[in-house]
Amino acid sequence: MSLVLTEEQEMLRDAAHGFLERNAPVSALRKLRDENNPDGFSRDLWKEMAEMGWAGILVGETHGGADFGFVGAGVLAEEMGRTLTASPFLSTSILAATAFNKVANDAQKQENLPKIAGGEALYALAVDEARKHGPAKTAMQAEKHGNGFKLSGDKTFVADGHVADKIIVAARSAGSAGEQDGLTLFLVDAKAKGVSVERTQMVDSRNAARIRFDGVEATGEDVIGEVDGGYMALEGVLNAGRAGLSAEMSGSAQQAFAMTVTYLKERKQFGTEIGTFQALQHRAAHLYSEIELVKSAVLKALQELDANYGMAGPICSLAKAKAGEVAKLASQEAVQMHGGIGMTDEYDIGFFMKRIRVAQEMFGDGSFHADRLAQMRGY
Amino acid sequence: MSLVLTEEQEMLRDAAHGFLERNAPVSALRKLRDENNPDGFSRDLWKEMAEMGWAGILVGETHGGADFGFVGAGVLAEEMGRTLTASPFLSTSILAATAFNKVANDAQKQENLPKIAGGEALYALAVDEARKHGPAKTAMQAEKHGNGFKLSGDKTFVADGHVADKIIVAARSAGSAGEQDGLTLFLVDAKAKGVSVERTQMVDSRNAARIRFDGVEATGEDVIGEVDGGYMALEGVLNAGRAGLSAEMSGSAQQAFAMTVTYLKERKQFGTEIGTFQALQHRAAHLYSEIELVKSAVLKALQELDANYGMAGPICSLAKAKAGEVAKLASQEAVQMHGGIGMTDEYDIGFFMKRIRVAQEMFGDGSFHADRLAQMRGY
Amino acid sequence: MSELETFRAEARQWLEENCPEEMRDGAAGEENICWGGRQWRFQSDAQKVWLERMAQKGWTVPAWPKEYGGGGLSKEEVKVLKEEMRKLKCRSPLESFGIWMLGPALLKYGTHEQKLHFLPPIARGEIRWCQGYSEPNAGSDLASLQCKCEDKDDHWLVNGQKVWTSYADKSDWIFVLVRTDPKATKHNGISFILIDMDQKGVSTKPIKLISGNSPFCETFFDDATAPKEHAPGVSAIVGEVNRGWDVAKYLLTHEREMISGGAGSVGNAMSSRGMGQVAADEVGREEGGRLADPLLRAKIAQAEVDGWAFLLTLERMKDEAKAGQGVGANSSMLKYYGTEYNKRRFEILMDMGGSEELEWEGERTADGKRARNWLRTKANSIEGGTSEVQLNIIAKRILELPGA
Amino acid sequence: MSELETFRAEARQWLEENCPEEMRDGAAGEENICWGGRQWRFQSDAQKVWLERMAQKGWTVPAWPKEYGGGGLSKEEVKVLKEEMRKLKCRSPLESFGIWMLGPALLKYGTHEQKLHFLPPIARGEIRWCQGYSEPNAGSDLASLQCKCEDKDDHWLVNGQKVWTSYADKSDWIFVLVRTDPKATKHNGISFILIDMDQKGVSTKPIKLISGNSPFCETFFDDATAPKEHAPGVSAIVGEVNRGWDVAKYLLTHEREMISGGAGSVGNAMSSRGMGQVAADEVGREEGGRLADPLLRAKIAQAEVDGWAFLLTLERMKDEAKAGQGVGANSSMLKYYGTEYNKRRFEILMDMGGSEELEWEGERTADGKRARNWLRTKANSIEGGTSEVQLNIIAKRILELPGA
Repeated sequence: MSLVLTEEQEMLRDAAHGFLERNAPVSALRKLRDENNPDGFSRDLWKEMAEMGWAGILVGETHGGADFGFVGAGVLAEEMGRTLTASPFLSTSILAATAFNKVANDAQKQENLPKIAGGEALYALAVDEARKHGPAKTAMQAEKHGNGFKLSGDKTFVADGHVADKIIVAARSAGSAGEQDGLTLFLVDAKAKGVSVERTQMVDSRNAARIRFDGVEATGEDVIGEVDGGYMALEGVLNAGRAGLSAEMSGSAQQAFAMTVTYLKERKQFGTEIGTFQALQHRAAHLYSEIELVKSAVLKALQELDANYGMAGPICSLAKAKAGEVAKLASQEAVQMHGGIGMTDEYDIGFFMKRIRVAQEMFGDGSFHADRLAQMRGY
Repeated sequence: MSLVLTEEQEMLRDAAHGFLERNAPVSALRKLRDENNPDGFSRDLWKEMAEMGWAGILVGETHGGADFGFVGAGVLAEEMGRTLTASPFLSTSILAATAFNKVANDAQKQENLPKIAGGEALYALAVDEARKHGPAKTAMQAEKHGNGFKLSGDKTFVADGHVADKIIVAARSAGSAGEQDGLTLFLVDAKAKGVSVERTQMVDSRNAARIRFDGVEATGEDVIGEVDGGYMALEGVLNAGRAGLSAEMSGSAQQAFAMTVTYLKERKQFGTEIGTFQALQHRAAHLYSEIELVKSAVLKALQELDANYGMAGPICSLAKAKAGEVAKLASQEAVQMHGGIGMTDEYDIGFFMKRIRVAQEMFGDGSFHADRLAQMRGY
Repeated sequence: MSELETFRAEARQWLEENCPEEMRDGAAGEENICWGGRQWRFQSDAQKVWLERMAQKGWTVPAWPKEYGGGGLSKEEVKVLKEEMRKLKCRSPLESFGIWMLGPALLKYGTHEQKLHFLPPIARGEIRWCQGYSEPNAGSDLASLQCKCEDKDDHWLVNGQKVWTSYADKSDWIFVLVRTDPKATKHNGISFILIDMDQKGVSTKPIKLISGNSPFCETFFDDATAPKEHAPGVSAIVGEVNRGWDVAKYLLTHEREMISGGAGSVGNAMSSRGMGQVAADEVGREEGGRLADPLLRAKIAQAEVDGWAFLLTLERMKDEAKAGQGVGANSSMLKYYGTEYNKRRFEILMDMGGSEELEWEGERTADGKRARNWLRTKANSIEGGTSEVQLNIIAKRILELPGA
Repeated sequence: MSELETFRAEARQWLEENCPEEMRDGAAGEENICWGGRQWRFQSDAQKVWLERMAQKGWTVPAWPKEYGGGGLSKEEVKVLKEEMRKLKCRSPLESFGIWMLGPALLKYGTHEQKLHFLPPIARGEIRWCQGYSEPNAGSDLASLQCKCEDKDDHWLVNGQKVWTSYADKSDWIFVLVRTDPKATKHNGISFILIDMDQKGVSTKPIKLISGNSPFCETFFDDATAPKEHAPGVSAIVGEVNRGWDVAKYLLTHEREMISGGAGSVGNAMSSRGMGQVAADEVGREEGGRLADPLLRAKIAQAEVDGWAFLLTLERMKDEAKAGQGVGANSSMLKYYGTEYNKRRFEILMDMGGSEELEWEGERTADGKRARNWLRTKANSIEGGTSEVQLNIIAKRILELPGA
């Protein structure tokens, strides 16, 4: 497949670009933060996104979605990365949609996919239990209980967990922490008895949650996919999330870099634009090159998810590792090259540094994914 | 102890500097290479060095040495690093002298130290058996045989092994490869039955050897230190060698850098000295900083060997790791900043790149020593 | 030496007798500093008593001459005093920009009258000073500053803006770099002037950083004035008019040395419990004891090599200075390397902290303490001269590269 | 498509019938290349036959027009021909700087007479060309070249020196950048001239590199001459006199694209057996299968991330070019990143090789093959425009930074 966007995908990108610049620029995130908005995003905006087909970007047409595939979802994520738009897009439209598309049974699809496409329900994926990502480390118990299960354990870093109507949660129905076998995915109502949700306000002014499951009851119908065999299913969903986050970081890195290049052309010191200083030029040119590499890896990962979903693990790891490291570099260079003003809250560049830090941590940082690649490649 | 040279040490440095520039500049190494000198160094020069007290720099006065300690030895090594002087200094005057000083019994001291100081005999240390350093990996057998031992196995990367009169060799008298316990150090005559030496000409135009021991007989009197308990003794000797190599690399890095800075001031392109280009200025300034760090680490390691010989492991690893990485950077930047001319054999800079590559590999490269530090620091 | 040992014994006895118990907890956090000044509210009676007693003794500024409120101690005596204070865990009685910056500037460039007038109130913690250097359009290129200062016969009239004035909102007086000759070349029309902030023409506004609230302010001069003489014979200008750049340069070097010489944060990194052990606590270990995250482990090991070597370099350069060796401009190298290293260290601390340290509010992380510190380190390589400026200085002064 | 498929079938049949068995081993090493020229000695009859047959068909330069000795094939047909040759493992019949560099230059800037005169002997492998660009004092700043070329009415008189002239000692003719107007501004006094090396005034001397012998030479012009016309109507100058810089720039971009587009070495790095597996073979594994050297493993993993992403970028940029998108100056980015990456890759290969790959002579290492390759990579970021020049180009042409 050619590593360029199709005409359709380009149109989607251009439309998203214009819409987000008008309706969800960085100042919108700043406003949500400053007013301490309890949702952390604008529900009105989300409705508009749903109307434009974004909420259901991965949902098939039979379920009311736009069916644009992962490349389409990535195009949107990248544009949201440019404007640091806060929305439940990652958790609901990428993670949950992928889980239902790829793992769920027909009844679950029928029930949930239209709600996603319509922007009617919000979802969250609860995986991590410790500070560093690692699905196999899952310890949360899914104890057999009659025909069903009782779920007990604590989840952390659940993106949009504080607003989710339903939570897809990975729990251990067999085996012990550290093993891949024995995981099962459940769909749990956020209002179910025994579920307690604590909103955590993150560095990037986005929100996540710590969620406690205290003997929450689940039936067989709440299981997504196979009992005990959820690891690979979960990995697939996570790969989609990793590619989505990579696309978002690519957008954020590009935007932070563009702001920096503009600043280099405008800011004068020692009687000349600082962009004339060769040391800064070379650093900018190097960063440009790195960002080009990110764009390639991200596009390939998204295409691979569309074309060979089950085989996309390595390339998604590649994209996540590369995008995370380069986006960090882009935000660091941005602050340094802006000098003092880049350190002020009043200026936007800090928001990029913060969001990139969180996004690169979510679902595995650069070290995690480079290590994973090394394992996959047998060394 | 103050991290500066004493007046005595400074005088030694200045004297060595002048002597080596006159008598053993890089052109001398080039000549040895071009005439394919069978020794790979000048025996006349070595005699002169011995007369000046350099061969016995670590040997006590009672055995006819100069007794300048490790800082003094490092000062000489650093100066030899500047001029890339080929000599048996590392193998005989640092490694063997340290082994006899710190590990040997009185009879062995009496026998060997005066020969070292007088430049009358050459020694080599044979440790590694595989491409990467690792004393505990020693597999060479020292089989008990009557009252003595029979030594069998292959050693590689034995610096100056092709000219050594005697070889200090680490062999396994107990345990198995990978274990620290069970090593014993032997002093073997290079002409002993069963010893075969193959000269290996290295990248840096210096020499080493592969040595095969085929049932070589050794008596209890040939054992240096304790039977089966040679690991820590060996580590001490290696630490001295590591510090010496670090000092040498520090000198090489400083010289390569000095040549580069001179070139930056002279070479004109685009109508101006290339040293006016800020990108090169910043890279040079960064490299300057790194080299300053190397100098500190190296001096501290040498001082620590003098003051707390048994505790010097971590700081010697630090010095070796830092000096190796920075010296590599210095040689790389030197070639790149010299451009085409730096790639020619006619110009000297390539000799620095080659010697640094070999020196940083010997007795553990940057990865080996950083990993070792991490282990020592408990993570 | 015996004289010094006598001093040590006396100092120790005096400290034991005079330092209140509450001031002997060794607390050195930002929140425990006594800054003094007109707006100052003492945390406790003990803090007040401790300041008064030390000021009386001249030991808030032990190295300053006695006539200016100091202790008149020699370098060695100051060192001994500091050692004894450390042993008893005495808090510092007073810190301020007056002590760190203005004092040294006045001692070097001020007249006797200026010293007599300004130094004692600093030593007693009565007047708190802040520094007015940077401007929105004069950052790394400080000498391009535009804050206007006009000669109005009996007074100076000041108009303009300063940024990054630390604690300006809590200070009484400000020392400011102003342009007194707009026609002179860049470096030759600048003066160093002392201004009372208690006037209508001076206002301040705190700056919020990406890490949160900060001591930094913007300071606005809107027809602010300073009399030609603050008291008879006490000029408002330090040094000569239009020669303020000399004073500024002196203080910039002084500041760089303070920053590079302190480097406490690097020291902490390499203390007995290093990053690796902290990481092992936070991230866990593999069987065999290695850190559970192999690539993070590699990063830490490489950083520790550099951090240790840097610490040794601080030590070596101190020793060289003592031995009368070394290069002055090396303070630029230390500033550059130390701040860049500190940024790298905090990137690693954030890596090992993972999602736990990404929470911005709430008790669990003490409102995102590590994250805020991480973000704050990003300013290290900007404030006090950017890394780029330090590299320029190394290229020019040490390597003597052309056109640098 | 059907027409193209017909061509494919015909080409395949022709190749099967005409390519000698010995030329079907896919050998592509330096030592198997057929360079042609007056001094050329064919390795075998098969090599000679294969060149003659392909030249006859115009397929040594399949894209060139038939009247100039080419095959007159379309882009698509050339691609098909290459594919079929690859399938049959046919060796390339002929390589040369005439094909790579002078041909494209003449096709773009030459007159019909020049093309008719010079191109067919290149296509037939009769004349071997080399390139005279760099001079000792004109490296990155190529346009500052000084090789003097004077107008002597019926001929040109050339004096000066060139360096890095690959295979000059084995070539028959040389295309040279010379200064025809010393008074004009730097870029405006340069001409692109064709010189027969078979004369007293031209001599060559091979350059030994840090990696050992090399194809590079120094080439000296000592009252060398070229007639105004090599044959009636065939000017010795390509393009206009004093406008040679246009030709040079065109060829430099062409060269950069060849270097960045090829990047075969990066491709090898990311092939199925990557650095990690090679390292595991050489260094060994821990229990559990991980590489026995944890910090080396981290280095490799990080490099593989970059290497893979770079490969994908090569792919993307090719696809963008096909789609009519993309930025021309990106060839500078690819040249910069690819050569820097290749250097890094060889540093790692040397790391994993350890002492075994540090032997310079002897059979064991094939005379230090890996070490020599490692040293040779250091030139990658110098030849064809240094990394610094590529970064300048990115800053100027893509980022449009001022004064770049």
